[in-house]
Amino acid sequence: MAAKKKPAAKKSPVKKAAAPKAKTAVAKAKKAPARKVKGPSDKVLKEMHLKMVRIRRFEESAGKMMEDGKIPGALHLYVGQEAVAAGVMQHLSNQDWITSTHRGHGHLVAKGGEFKPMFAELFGRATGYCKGKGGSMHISSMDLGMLGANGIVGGGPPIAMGAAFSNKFRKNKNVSVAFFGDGASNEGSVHEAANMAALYKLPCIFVCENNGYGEYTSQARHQAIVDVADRAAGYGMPGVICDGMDVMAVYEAAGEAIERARNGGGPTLLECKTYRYYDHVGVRGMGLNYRTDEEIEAWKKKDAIEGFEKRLMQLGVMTQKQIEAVHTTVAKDVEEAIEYANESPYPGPETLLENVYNEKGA
Amino acid sequence: MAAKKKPAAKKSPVKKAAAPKAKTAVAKAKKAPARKVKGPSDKVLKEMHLKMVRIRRFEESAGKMMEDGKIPGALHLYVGQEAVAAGVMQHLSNQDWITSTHRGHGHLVAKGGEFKPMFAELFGRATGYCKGKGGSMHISSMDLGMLGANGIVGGGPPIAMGAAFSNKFRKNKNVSVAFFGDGASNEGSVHEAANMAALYKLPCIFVCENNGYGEYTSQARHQAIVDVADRAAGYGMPGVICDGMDVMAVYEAAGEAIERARNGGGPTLLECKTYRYYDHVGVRGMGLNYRTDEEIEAWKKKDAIEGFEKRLMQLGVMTQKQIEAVHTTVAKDVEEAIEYANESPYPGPETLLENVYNEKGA
Amino acid sequence: MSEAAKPQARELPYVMAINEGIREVLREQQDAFIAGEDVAVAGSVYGYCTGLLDEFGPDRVVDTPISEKGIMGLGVGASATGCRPIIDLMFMDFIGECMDEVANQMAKMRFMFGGKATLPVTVLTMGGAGGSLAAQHSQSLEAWLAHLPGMKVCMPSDAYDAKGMIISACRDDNPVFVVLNKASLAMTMEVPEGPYEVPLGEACVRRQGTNLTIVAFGRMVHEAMAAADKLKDLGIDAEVIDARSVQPFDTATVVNSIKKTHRALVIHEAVKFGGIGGEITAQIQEEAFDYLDAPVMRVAAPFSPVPFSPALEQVYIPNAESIIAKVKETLEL
Amino acid sequence: MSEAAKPQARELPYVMAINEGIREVLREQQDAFIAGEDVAVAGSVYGYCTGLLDEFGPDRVVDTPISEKGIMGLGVGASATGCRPIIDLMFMDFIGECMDEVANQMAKMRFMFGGKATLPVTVLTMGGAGGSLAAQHSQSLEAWLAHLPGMKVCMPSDAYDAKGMIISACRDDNPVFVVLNKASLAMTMEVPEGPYEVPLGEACVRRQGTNLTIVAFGRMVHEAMAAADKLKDLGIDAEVIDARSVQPFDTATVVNSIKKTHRALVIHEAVKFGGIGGEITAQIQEEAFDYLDAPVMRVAAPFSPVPFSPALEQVYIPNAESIIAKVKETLEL
Ligand SMILES: Cc1ncc(C[n+]2csc(CCOP(=O)(O)OP(=O)(O)O)c2C)c(N)n1
Ligand SMILES: Cc1ncc(C[n+]2csc(CCOP(=O)(O)OP(=O)(O)O)c2C)c(N)n1
Ligand SMILES: [Mg+2]
Ligand SMILES: [Mg+2]
Repeated sequence: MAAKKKPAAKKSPVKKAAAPKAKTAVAKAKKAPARKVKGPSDKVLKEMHLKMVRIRRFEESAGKMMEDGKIPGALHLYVGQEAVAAGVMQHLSNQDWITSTHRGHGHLVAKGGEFKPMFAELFGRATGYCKGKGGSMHISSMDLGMLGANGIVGGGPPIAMGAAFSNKFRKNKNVSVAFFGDGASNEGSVHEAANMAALYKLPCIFVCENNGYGEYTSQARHQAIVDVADRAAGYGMPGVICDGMDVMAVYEAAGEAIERARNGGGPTLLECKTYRYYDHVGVRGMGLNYRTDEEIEAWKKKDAIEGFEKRLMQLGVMTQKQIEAVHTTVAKDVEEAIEYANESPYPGPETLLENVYNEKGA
Repeated sequence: MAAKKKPAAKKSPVKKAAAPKAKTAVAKAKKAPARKVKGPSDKVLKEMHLKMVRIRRFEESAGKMMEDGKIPGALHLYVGQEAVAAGVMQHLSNQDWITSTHRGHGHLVAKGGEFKPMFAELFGRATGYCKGKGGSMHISSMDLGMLGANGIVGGGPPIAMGAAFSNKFRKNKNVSVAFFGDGASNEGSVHEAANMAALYKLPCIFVCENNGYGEYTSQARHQAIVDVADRAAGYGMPGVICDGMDVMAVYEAAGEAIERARNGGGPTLLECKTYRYYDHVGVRGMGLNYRTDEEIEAWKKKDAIEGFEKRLMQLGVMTQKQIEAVHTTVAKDVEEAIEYANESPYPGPETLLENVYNEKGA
Repeated sequence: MSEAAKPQARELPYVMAINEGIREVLREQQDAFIAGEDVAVAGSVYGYCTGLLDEFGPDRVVDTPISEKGIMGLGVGASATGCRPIIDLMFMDFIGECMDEVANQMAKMRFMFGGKATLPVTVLTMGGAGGSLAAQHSQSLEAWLAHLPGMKVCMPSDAYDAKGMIISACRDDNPVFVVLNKASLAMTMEVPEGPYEVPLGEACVRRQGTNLTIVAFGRMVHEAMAAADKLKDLGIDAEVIDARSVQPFDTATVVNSIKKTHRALVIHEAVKFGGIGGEITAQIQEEAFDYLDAPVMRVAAPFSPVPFSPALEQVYIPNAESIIAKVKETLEL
Repeated sequence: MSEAAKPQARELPYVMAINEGIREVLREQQDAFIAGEDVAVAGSVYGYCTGLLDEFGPDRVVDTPISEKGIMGLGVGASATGCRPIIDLMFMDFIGECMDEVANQMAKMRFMFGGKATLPVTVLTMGGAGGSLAAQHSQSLEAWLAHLPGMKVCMPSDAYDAKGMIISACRDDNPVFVVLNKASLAMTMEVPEGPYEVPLGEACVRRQGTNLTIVAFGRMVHEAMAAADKLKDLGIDAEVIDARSVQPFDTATVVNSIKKTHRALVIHEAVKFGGIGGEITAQIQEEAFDYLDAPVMRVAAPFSPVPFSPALEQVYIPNAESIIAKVKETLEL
């Protein structure tokens, strides 16, 4: 089911797809069967599926590696939210920029990130995307147009806005996408970036992944609104809501916003209602006091990958076997990458003072 | 003419009075004649008139004193916006808190500020409200519930929100009011304060004095919206617009918002469309390149004091003579205060390191 | 209660000493509350607010949105109007999000108002590296705060001081930052029950010595103590001073020590350049120049952001070994 | 172009030298633009952007909303993606509004990304007291910035350096803060036409002397020079060094001078405690301890916010007299 959205004129009320609300997920989980009307090509569908499976496998394995003591520091897993990254990134090339969050692996995988330098980075090795200096919270790839995960909640949007300014300045057709959470929407940085993007009509898409929580604080306890997209009108940009568990809904909503941005139509605030399966940080999921196990189970029933795979089969795009083959290949990729990371050297102490400044040869 | 306003439910579109927009001031300047339906008492009307005259006289004289070299530093005059301070402050007691802006004299005068310590402060004398340490941009009176002018644009709202938290915490019926400009509305601090006030249902009123400019940048060049009140829905609070040149409109709109706040109904964003007559800083008004002299003249036709005085006479509340007497008295007060300030001593160098910390006797 | 009259003590980790400090304050001060991200339902991400919500309820233990400017503004506004807020800033690194509220409002309001406002607000925050939390979750930025007239800044090195300094900070009528250290959370020691104060602005001689004075604060005190132990084996008898507060800084205690030892080493976790060690060094040589047999040396982090990889972080953070190496240099061994 | 090969020079005030610096950069770098509050239509509140909008148009001279976090984020994002932004932060005091973007993003991005991002962004900002602009519009906060690995910080003291350092900063491939001084805006001197560089990280000996070394930067250089002139009458021959950059800091030039003069005085406008003077002092005594005949002394602002009243501000800001007084103390006269 595709999202309803609206390239709204200023102040037009936000329009919503029949997206499940975090708190009423069970009630609204019933969905119409998938149709394929002037929708994405089979190729696109397969690519999005692959992206989602790659994210899921990467994250599940990263979680294990953390438990095995292979990954130090804080690990924020993206599991549950795969449809958002996959659906948005499907529209982007390496020339388009994104800024990510502390929960950034999924975005990088969807943007084309390779497992080897990703695991190597998480393991703190010299072969990582950031030579081991950044880790999970700063993983990035300039070559892929990925301006970094960010340890600062709300850190990304002003940077994405700046990248969009850059694109407009150079008069190219590239866009930038700022991913941020429901919790982050309360940071002043997001407000300032959104206002500036709307003022300058920048090719910048603000994708709010509303997973219902900022750490251990539910949305109802961090803001007095239900839809973050309601804030769009206050900036003079369209606000769109879509089902963030449905990659096709995300694909369609993001496609429209990105298309508009590429054609000089300015920014959009796209809110994707989604959910994270594991704890805020680390792998523990169930049995915690800030959300119920029932809520988790209810969301898992709408799992982005499972649901999509059923649909792909219904639509005749992929067979069960082909789907299994994807999982097998991805699992092998993950295994190889972990081995690679494991065998990679740690950065030598002499590298510590490198890359602080950009001087000749530094 | 009283403002139309709406203690809006969440997401209800903002309702507007027939307030003049900055850019269409001339076209919309025609107003219905004043009526007095269950309106404010004569006493209230007279008090508001007195407040406005006091502000105007204070500011005009401060401008002169600055030109005479008596007032050092930056002076941001409130002339033109008197109706906002008078209409809002009419509802407040010394137990209610306000935070002000860089353009803060008007707020302090309306809150009960006395001319002598005000001029003394502006002159940098030891007898000033802040012992000469604060000056125009930090003038304040804790006794009057005035938490200071603020040199930081957007500095006030988080503090007002904190004061409102304090009131709610102590379970009293006092409110706090944050004054801020259209330019300030783009600061992240305002966003964060508004969200928190709505979340906690704090007795906090956000009064946006939209005078169409942040320094030399018109509203159209600093945000892609026309009404700052449009942002209220994004916080889950009512947004109200009123004619900031009409003290009765402000009085009514502010009264409703303040009443709601006192009774546990939470915050309101009240936008007052207004105008400043002089330059952003200092006294120069006309002949500058960022706005036209015609625009200024058009707004002056709707002058808050002149218009109100006509109305007071129409309504039989005051005679021409009584009005003139007010002006005369206020002018005398100003003169005396200037003399007082002029004769007041400068703070001695030994006071420099006092009041940095609150230690026994400091 | 004076520091001398210590009530019943038990072994307590630093994290629970923080908890007790906050708890004592909330018990004794009815105008006090604690507000911050995930302090209530989650009991803080470090766990030091565990049980507070149950004991004091949601009016006094307040979860906030992720809005550091708002949170710090809450502390300013509420403290100026009669409350005694404890504001929790989860990581010291996030201070960039609210530096205006800290520096331009909280620290200056009293002065700007000619002494007519009083802001009894305490900010708890967590600094320090060591857990591979990388460049934005590991910083030691006390130098920024100590440079701010109107602000007090203390950095308790152990559980006893953490509890006592939180209580002192909250009883103080000024804005006080209590900078905690995340790598110390599990360190245990005897901590008295009930309220007690550790005075702000007073250093503490942790170890008497005659050959040189090591000045440290926060977690570095333990590295300094470990270094001193090892130095003993080399025949070097180091005096270790825990500065405890960096603003105000107890220059007298440090200078008196150096008048005895004639040599000094200043240690901190922050990067050396522009760190508070420069200030301490400058003060030492201003006041004890004629007593110094060697330059005051500093051991601090090198001039780079905090690296993620444990391989790099390990060489980044000053430790007993790097202290010993510098001592040898100072003593020209 | 080397500093030696100076083209045609005319008398120019500091404010117009800034203007020329920006202008040269916008002329030579097509990827450069300037963005900030009121830089375009108003030509900046200081007037140093006068005429830029006319010459370069609204795409390259950009008025922004009052959104310092947004503006600084614009600088980060645009510089990382191929532009060379000049970001105007109207008053240095406002850095609290965007310290996260400055400290956690701009300064660290390159390092966190393992060297794969390059951020050629220059921030112009205005520091300093003297105009009764009070506590939130008068600060000197360079110590905060200099403590940030990844950031360069320069503080041109005169018109020649202002123009040259802006050009150097904009040609540099790192984030650079150019901290200007509002009390110097009207100071005139000969400034060459056309582009030239004043190298970052290099101090300049403004006056040769033998009795002591005065290290200053920004506007304090002029107070130091005035003091040196008067000291001459007292028979004291002071060498005056304009540090020009505080990050990186040219320790060598300072230390070499002190090896000759054996005495040093460090001056800055910021409050003394935690100011960069502590760092400079620490470095001097680390590297030239055996050459020092007296402690390195500092002249800086007292520990209070900047007061409004001219009567107080006057005693607050270091000047030639307070420098002379301290010199006499240092020389035990
Ligand atoms: C400025 C800042 N404040 C607080 C934090 C601590 N923190 C990390 S993630 C997080 C929650 C973010 O919530 P949200 O934006 O909804 O993203 P989600 O974790 O749900 O993906 C918080 C509070 C931080 N990293 N940065
Ligand atoms: C944080 C900050 N940014 C910029 C400024 C400079 N400044 C002072 S007043 C002003 C304009 C404010 O506009 P607005 O909020 O509309 O208030 P108005 O002046 O119109 O009353 C600006 C940009 C400041 N003082 N503080
Ligand atoms: Mg979330
Ligand atoms: Mg305005």
